[in-house]
Amino acid sequence: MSRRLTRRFVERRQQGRAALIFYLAAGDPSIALAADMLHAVVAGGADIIELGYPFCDPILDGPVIRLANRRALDAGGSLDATLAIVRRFRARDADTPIVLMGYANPLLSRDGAVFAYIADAGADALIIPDLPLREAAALLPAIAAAGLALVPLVSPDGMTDANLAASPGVGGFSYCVAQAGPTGGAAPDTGQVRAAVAMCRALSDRPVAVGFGIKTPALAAEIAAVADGVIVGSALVDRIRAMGDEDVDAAALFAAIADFCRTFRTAIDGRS
Amino acid sequence: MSRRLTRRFVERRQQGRAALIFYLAAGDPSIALAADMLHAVVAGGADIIELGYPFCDPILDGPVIRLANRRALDAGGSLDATLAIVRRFRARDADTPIVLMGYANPLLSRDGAVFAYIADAGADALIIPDLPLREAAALLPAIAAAGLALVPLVSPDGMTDANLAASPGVGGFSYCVAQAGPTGGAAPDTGQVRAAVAMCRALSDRPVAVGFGIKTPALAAEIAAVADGVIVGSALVDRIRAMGDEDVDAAALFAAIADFCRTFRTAIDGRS
Amino acid sequence: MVHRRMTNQIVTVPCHSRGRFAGRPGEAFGGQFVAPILLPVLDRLEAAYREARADPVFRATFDRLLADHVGRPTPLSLIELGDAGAARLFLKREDLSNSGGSYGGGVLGQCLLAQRMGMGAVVADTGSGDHGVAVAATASRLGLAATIYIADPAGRSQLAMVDRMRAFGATVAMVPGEASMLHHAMSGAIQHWMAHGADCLYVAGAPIGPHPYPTLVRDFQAVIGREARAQIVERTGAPPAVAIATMDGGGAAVGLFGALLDDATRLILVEPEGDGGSRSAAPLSHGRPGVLHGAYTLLLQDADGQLCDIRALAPGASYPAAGPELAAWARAGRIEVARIADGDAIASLRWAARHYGLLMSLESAYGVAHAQRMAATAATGTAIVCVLNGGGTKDLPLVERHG
Amino acid sequence: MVHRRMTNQIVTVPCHSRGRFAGRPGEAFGGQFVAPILLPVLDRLEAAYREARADPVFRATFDRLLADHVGRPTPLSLIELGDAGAARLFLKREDLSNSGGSYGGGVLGQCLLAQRMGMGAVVADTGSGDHGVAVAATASRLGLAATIYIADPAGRSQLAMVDRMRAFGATVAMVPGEASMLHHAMSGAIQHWMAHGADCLYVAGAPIGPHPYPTLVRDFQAVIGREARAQIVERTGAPPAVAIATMDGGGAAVGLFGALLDDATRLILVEPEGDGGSRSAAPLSHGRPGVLHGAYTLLLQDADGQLCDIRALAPGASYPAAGPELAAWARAGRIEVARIADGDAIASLRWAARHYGLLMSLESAYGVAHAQRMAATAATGTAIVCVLNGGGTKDLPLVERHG
Ligand SMILES: Cc1ncc(COP(=O)(O)O)c(C=O)c1O
Ligand SMILES: Cc1ncc(COP(=O)(O)O)c(C=O)c1O
Repeated sequence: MSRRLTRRFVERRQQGRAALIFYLAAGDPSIALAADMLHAVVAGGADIIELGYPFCDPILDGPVIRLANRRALDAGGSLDATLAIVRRFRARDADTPIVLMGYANPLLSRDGAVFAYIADAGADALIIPDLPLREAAALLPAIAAAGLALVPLVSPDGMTDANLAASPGVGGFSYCVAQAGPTGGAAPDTGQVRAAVAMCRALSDRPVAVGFGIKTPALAAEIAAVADGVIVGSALVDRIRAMGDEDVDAAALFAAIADFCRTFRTAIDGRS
Repeated sequence: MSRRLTRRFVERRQQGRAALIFYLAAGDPSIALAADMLHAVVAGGADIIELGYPFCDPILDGPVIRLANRRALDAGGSLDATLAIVRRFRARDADTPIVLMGYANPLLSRDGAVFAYIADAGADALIIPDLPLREAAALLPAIAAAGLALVPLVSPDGMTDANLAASPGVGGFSYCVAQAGPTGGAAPDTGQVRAAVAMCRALSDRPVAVGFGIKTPALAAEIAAVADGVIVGSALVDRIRAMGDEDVDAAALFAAIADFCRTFRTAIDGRS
Repeated sequence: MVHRRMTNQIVTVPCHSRGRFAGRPGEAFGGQFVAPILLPVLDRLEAAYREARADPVFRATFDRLLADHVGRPTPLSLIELGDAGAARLFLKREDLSNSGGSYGGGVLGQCLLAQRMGMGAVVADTGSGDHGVAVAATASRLGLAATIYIADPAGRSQLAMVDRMRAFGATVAMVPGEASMLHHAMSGAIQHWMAHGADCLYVAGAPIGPHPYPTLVRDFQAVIGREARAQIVERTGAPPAVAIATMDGGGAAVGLFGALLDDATRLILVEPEGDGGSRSAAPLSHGRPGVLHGAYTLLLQDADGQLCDIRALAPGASYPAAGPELAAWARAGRIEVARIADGDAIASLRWAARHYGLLMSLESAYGVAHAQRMAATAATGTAIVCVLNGGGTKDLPLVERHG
Repeated sequence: MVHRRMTNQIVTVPCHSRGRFAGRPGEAFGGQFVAPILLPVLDRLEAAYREARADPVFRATFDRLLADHVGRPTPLSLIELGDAGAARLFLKREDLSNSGGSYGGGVLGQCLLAQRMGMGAVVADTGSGDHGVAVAATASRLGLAATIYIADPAGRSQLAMVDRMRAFGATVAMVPGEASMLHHAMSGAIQHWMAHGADCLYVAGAPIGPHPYPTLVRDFQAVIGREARAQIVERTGAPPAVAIATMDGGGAAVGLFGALLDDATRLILVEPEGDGGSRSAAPLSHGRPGVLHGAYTLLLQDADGQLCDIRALAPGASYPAAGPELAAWARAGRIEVARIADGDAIASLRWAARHYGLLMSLESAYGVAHAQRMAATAATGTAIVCVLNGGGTKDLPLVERHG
């Protein structure tokens, strides 16, 4: 339900805090641990979770997230498995919005009930980087009918298909992509981010969250000062991968992940 | 002087013996030992010596004689060096005919006096496998004038340019090539050799010597029964090469070579 | 709620006006399923192409360089099939072009567009190496920088292809550790392009990718079919009865078929059936609709929408999708689809080498194997044309290994 | 009595009526300096050629297979030299023929003669591999067995050539241990031929060897010059002002020049000067008359008549002799002879790859380097044609090593 997502941004804005959003791949490193991993991220201060359903060819992603997709697939990940994780998470957390992120093909190779199925599992919105609005147009009614929202991506040099951005089914927030390359790249320039956020605000009234290349608490704090939300992907994914190399039990893993997320929360709250 | 060669065949015919002819490369393995090597071959029973002036691309020769040419060149061999060896040999042997064997280019790249120069050194005739009679025609007057003879080669399947075979400057003997491939090949079939010799006799009254592939005393004896001369090349050359691998003094070398030649002499005289 | 059905795609197939190719009723392949950052680039490209097509100078330059750079026209070789009652098999010799493959026209057209758009660079992916060599050669001729993505090459033949690209001044980027899978090289190239879209054009080697690529490639490659048609009309008095191409991406196929759509010619696209297992590279035969690299088309995929891990024997045929227009033609029944197993293709490659002194690429051999099969039963004199996508020197180690 | 003079050959040059080419007054190159066993074979070959030339069926078969096997006509590529006041440089693209070299016509003609003479086999030697591949391919097409002699190949590129010959069904005989020296491979092939003359024809890759080979090769290769002349007349309205070929045996040179002898075209044969030392492969510039492989011609030899040990950088240019007819043309002043150093040829190869996307063989690059030089000073628009003997993939490792 996209309303849960909208409500969360409103709450945070009222608190004067930026929303903290973490990306992770569903099933990395294990399907069994996945729901608890999400709880750990929330425990660490996440306001919103961007949950990736894995794809074999994640063309917008850099090496860190490419490999996480591979690990998730090897662990048995899929769109179905991802939605099962969401269901398990919802059993204990009815508040934290989940934005499903992934590539078009696993959705478009399903039948027309797929959006209802996703909403039914408890997800709130969709980020599909290879489904631009001009191609999504025909699907937006079904997305809207399911109570979901397709989050529009806004590139650094502007928005194409801006005419479609106000269509029903488009919403949640504006995803301000901080740089042109794939995810996990170099840190974006804060000045450029500021300009990009301003552009997003000019285009619509939706909250603006910034992602791509935000790998440290300090940078997250800088961005949080100008945006409504900050999205951290590769940094968390890389931390999850690194924990996999250590021989720790599940409890220690979740604690470490929560601690990691908390460094971002603390930094952001100190500034925003 | 080709008369020395003719005389030798006449003598042997009168004795009822076939002429024994050995080929070796001038300067293999050393220029300094070369004249004495020839004397050793004569001491072993050679009636005629076929002395090869070396060439870098002896196209009618198999691997054994190719390598001997290479060794002779590496030792400083050349047409000039070969003729110097002939001069030294002649100082102690005025009777044994020497047939110079080699390829056309070292001769044809000299000036017109080359044949007189060869005769003057004491050689008697020439075998030039890549100078067929049709090409030799223009040179025959100079060859004849120098007192030399160009020995005609007769292939297993007949003689081309037979019309030129009676020209002045062609003579010495008929070289009956026992098989089509390069020198040093498999033993020729005696029946075929018999037919080839008969053909040579039908073509001219010259003595007929048979070469190519005669590697054992037994085979030499069989051929000697039907021809006027037997030519042995690769077998002697290979023996010279083998001696080079042993650490013997010059006297022992010459003795061994003479012994080797004598096995052929003995076999032939036993039969012919 | 089980979502494992293989049929019944989302009924309202995404559909906007541009770059759509109609398949079965209600089916529209193609589109622009790309990251938003590429949309302005694609829109610029489309506009540039529309302008260029109307510009006689562009067309003259294209034609001149088809001759002076690509070395066109390529020859048409008649293969005598021995038997007097046999069909006549003509091979369109794309192997005898400047870069030795069937990519010349498409690459030249796209590079000229890059130049026209004021770009200084191009990027491409390559499976067999042929497309990479064509892009490197053409970029060199036009003064563009080229970057070529290739799966980390194993054999000496592929290294020779890399040597050639480098000789032309191209930068070669090896995509590590993923066997010979073309689509990984393609993903690498597209990522490069996304990061450099302002000055760098992606050059497609097949009529795949987002609109306008399938249209560009079809139009620029059509010279193959125009030449072949004219050559066969000259030699036999009529267009061919049958035209055959291998589905190795489809650049040669779309070029050959495009010029024959209005004739009564049977158009047959031959897919590598492989050994029946993971080697099958037959998206038209075994695929179902989905999105890959920007196009909605027929894909080899599992029930979850993951792409099948194709390990086709022919490195140029390991792409798990069909070009959207080819998919449309196949679904609409305008072209026939056939399949040939690896063993039959190799036998055909050897047959042509042994009996005709003609060494074709393994990719081509699937088409030729099918042509042989048809020729055996066709009526006397039936004219069959088959396009040879490239030469086979690069494939000899593969063929050897196959035993 | 010292016999070391380099001039003053035997004045009465051996001379019979057939296969002689007049050089300076009194000089006649060519002939049949072979073991007597080969004379009947050569006489049969000459007679067969005389008959074949008069036979319209033979001519039609030759023409048909030039198209359907060799892939002729080959294209003519104009290279824009940038500068508006520049000459026009046309390249005759022999690299874009079926076997990728300039040997197609000569090999086809000789193999057809072998077939006509009822022979079942052919034998040939190869330096760069191009001629061996052409013979193997053509023998395959005509159903002849082929044996190819090659110096034991070192690099991976030459191994690829061997792979190709074997794919065509040829037997490849490696001549051991003698570097890349073409003339050793040739000696091997001639020995093979001597042993099998009744059923096996030697196929010359250059207008060298005993009569009638130089004439056969010239006549069958003339298609190169006829095509080039017609293509240039079509594009410029006149025959070329200058025609250039590299002296790598001379098969392409004799083919190009043969069709231009009656024009006012300057004919320039470019010899590899090497690094000035043992690499010089310039028999026309530095040779004196002598006999090699059956022909009286210009040879690189020492005072004793031993052949110089040529280690030319280009494997196809390591033959120490000129074809007798080329020697005659040069001595008679009908063709000019130029020399290019290895470094300049490599620079030219790189220049063409980097700026024109054109990868030519190292052999060809000597000619192109000279053409570049002439183009720089020629009058505006001067049409220069240069023949490209083959593609350069095989040479990239060599070029790399040269640094
Ligand atoms: C597809 C995708 N990958 C990755 C990220 C995160 O970017 P980064 O990995 O640069 O932090 C996001 C952010 O949501 C995303 O949408
Ligand atoms: C040129 C040449 N080589 C070699 C030989 C001897 O033949 P083989 O080596 O087979 O004994 C002869 C005989 O004279 C010869 O003329």
